[in-house]
Amino acid sequence: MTDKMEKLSDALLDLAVVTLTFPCSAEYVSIARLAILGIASRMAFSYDEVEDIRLAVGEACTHAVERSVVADMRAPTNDGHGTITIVSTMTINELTVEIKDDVPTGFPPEGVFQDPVGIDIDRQGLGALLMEILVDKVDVDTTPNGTCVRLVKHAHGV
Amino acid sequence: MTDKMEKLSDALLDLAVVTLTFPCSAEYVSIARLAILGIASRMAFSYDEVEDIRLAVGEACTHAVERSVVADMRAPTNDGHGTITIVSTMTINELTVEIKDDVPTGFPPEGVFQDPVGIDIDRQGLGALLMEILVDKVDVDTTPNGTCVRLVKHAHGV
Amino acid sequence: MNLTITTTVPSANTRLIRLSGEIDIYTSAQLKQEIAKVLSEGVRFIVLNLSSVEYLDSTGLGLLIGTLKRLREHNGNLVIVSPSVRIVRVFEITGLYKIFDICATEQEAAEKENLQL
Amino acid sequence: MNLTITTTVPSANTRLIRLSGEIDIYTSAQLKQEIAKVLSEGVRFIVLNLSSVEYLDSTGLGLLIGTLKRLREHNGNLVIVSPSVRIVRVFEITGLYKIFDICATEQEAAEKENLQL
Ligand SMILES: Nc1ncnc2c1ncn2[C@@H]1O[C@H](COP(=O)(O)OP(=O)(O)O)[C@@H](O)[C@H]1O
Ligand SMILES: Nc1ncnc2c1ncn2[C@@H]1O[C@H](COP(=O)(O)OP(=O)(O)O)[C@@H](O)[C@H]1O
Repeated sequence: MTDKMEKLSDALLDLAVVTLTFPCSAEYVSIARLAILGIASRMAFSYDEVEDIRLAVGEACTHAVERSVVADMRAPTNDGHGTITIVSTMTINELTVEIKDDVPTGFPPEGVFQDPVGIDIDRQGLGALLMEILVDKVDVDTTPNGTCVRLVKHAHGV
Repeated sequence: MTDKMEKLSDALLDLAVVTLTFPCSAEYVSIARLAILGIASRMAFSYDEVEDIRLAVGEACTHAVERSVVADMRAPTNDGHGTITIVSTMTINELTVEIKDDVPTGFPPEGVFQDPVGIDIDRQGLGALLMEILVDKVDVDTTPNGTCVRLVKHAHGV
Repeated sequence: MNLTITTTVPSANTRLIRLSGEIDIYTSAQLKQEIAKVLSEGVRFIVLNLSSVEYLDSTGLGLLIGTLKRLREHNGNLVIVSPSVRIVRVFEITGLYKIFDICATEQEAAEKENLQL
Repeated sequence: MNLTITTTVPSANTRLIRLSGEIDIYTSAQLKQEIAKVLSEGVRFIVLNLSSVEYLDSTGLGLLIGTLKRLREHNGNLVIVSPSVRIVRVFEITGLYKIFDICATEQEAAEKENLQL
């Protein structure tokens, strides 16, 4: 969908859109979680569903931050000032959350998180698993300049 | 400051900027409060200071929503789809929060909130008073196309 | 976070209203409606328990001030019960603690105004 | 919301670690450091009290799984104590409740592993 069409359909359907932009860095992920908690709380989700959405969005942000760390290590010319943009679109019975980053792709994480103490395991697999379980639909769109994770959760009423 | 200069100085000072955009409507103000809670919690503010910032930002948003209601009543051609954008800039010892709306100005609220039961008082005065007390600096910048309230709070460490 | 309002009727001219949640521009519409209903029933005393209220902004304060005025005009009163430390701070910094009667418990409010709760 | 870590030393091979707050990508660095320190001291049993932990994500789970593996390799164990309903849900939906020992109280964990806490 083009930007223009998107704007048009927003106006027609009276979609509520909330956008949050913050640095792609570990200390800001909690801000995103609080904002998404506020958004999901405004919809017909149960307490458990709200917490599921919070965790799923947290995982998507965490994934972006980890990829950013890897990209910075592999390509030190990268300025390390990436941002994450979260676009939440609310309808009466559905929440769509897009977590977009500008982390250059193509830097596999292998080896970067190697831990001399041996207490690090494959977190990215766990995070992806959690997202799949926690929301109804997960789409990942990768371009050379960044990744967009789209999470969809249906509200069945509380 | 031009946009270009702003970007430059951000990069130089390594400012952390968090931006939140949402519909200028009463039901979204709580989302903004949660996000700002997350932002202020990441800084060297005491519990009371964090709550002060939350209330001050809430008041600024409330003011924007009330002006939007007035503008819609006075100028029904107004499409009623305004947005509020909150830009939070964190430095090591200062939080600046700009609450910008696109509500057309020049519609005084007199009369609109007249209440047959007589239990409504001058809330806007109270809200402005609260902001003045709660943060260190309040600037209000009014243009025909909207208002920007800038709140500054110094962090003295916790 | 929403606002839950529980009103009990201890006597014809008294209402005990217990609030829980956040009082802001969104939820205060609901509270205003409830207070308007109570006032229309000729009530003179409202005991307002704020112990479970976590957030109170100028829309909520405005409503409380207006209600207090209306009740005092009829020789009644609005008594605030058990606000959290945070809400007490809001009453203090605005100077509004001087115009409101604030009690620690519903019992204390009842004794103060000579009410049966 | 941060993470507070309180470690006590009931015996040479045992640590009781009480956590409070959120375990996420930001705070888990701190937890990882503490666990690495404890492991380097030759500890075989860790009792991890999660009763005041409100949030646990994949970085936290990854850390717990890795710690469990390390301890079991040395015939030790990591016992989770008193997770909230929400955290229990995270262990359940990931299937991880099958590999962790989860106890309701520190007392129960002590009895299970025959430890002095
Ligand atoms: N989502 C999961 N559900 C259940 N068990 C898991 C999950 N993720 C990891 N584990 C378990 O945790 C252990 C450690 O994970 P990992 O380090 O990825 O395994 P490995 O050492 O085989 O590479 C694995 O043996 C696996 O059984
Ligand atoms: N910020 C404040 N601090 C103390 N008292 C206030 C404040 N705002 C309003 N009041 C009190 O509440 C009452 C009702 O306010 P308002 O409706 O604005 O007054 P009026 O009826 O005189 O227009 C006023 O009499 C005033 O004393």
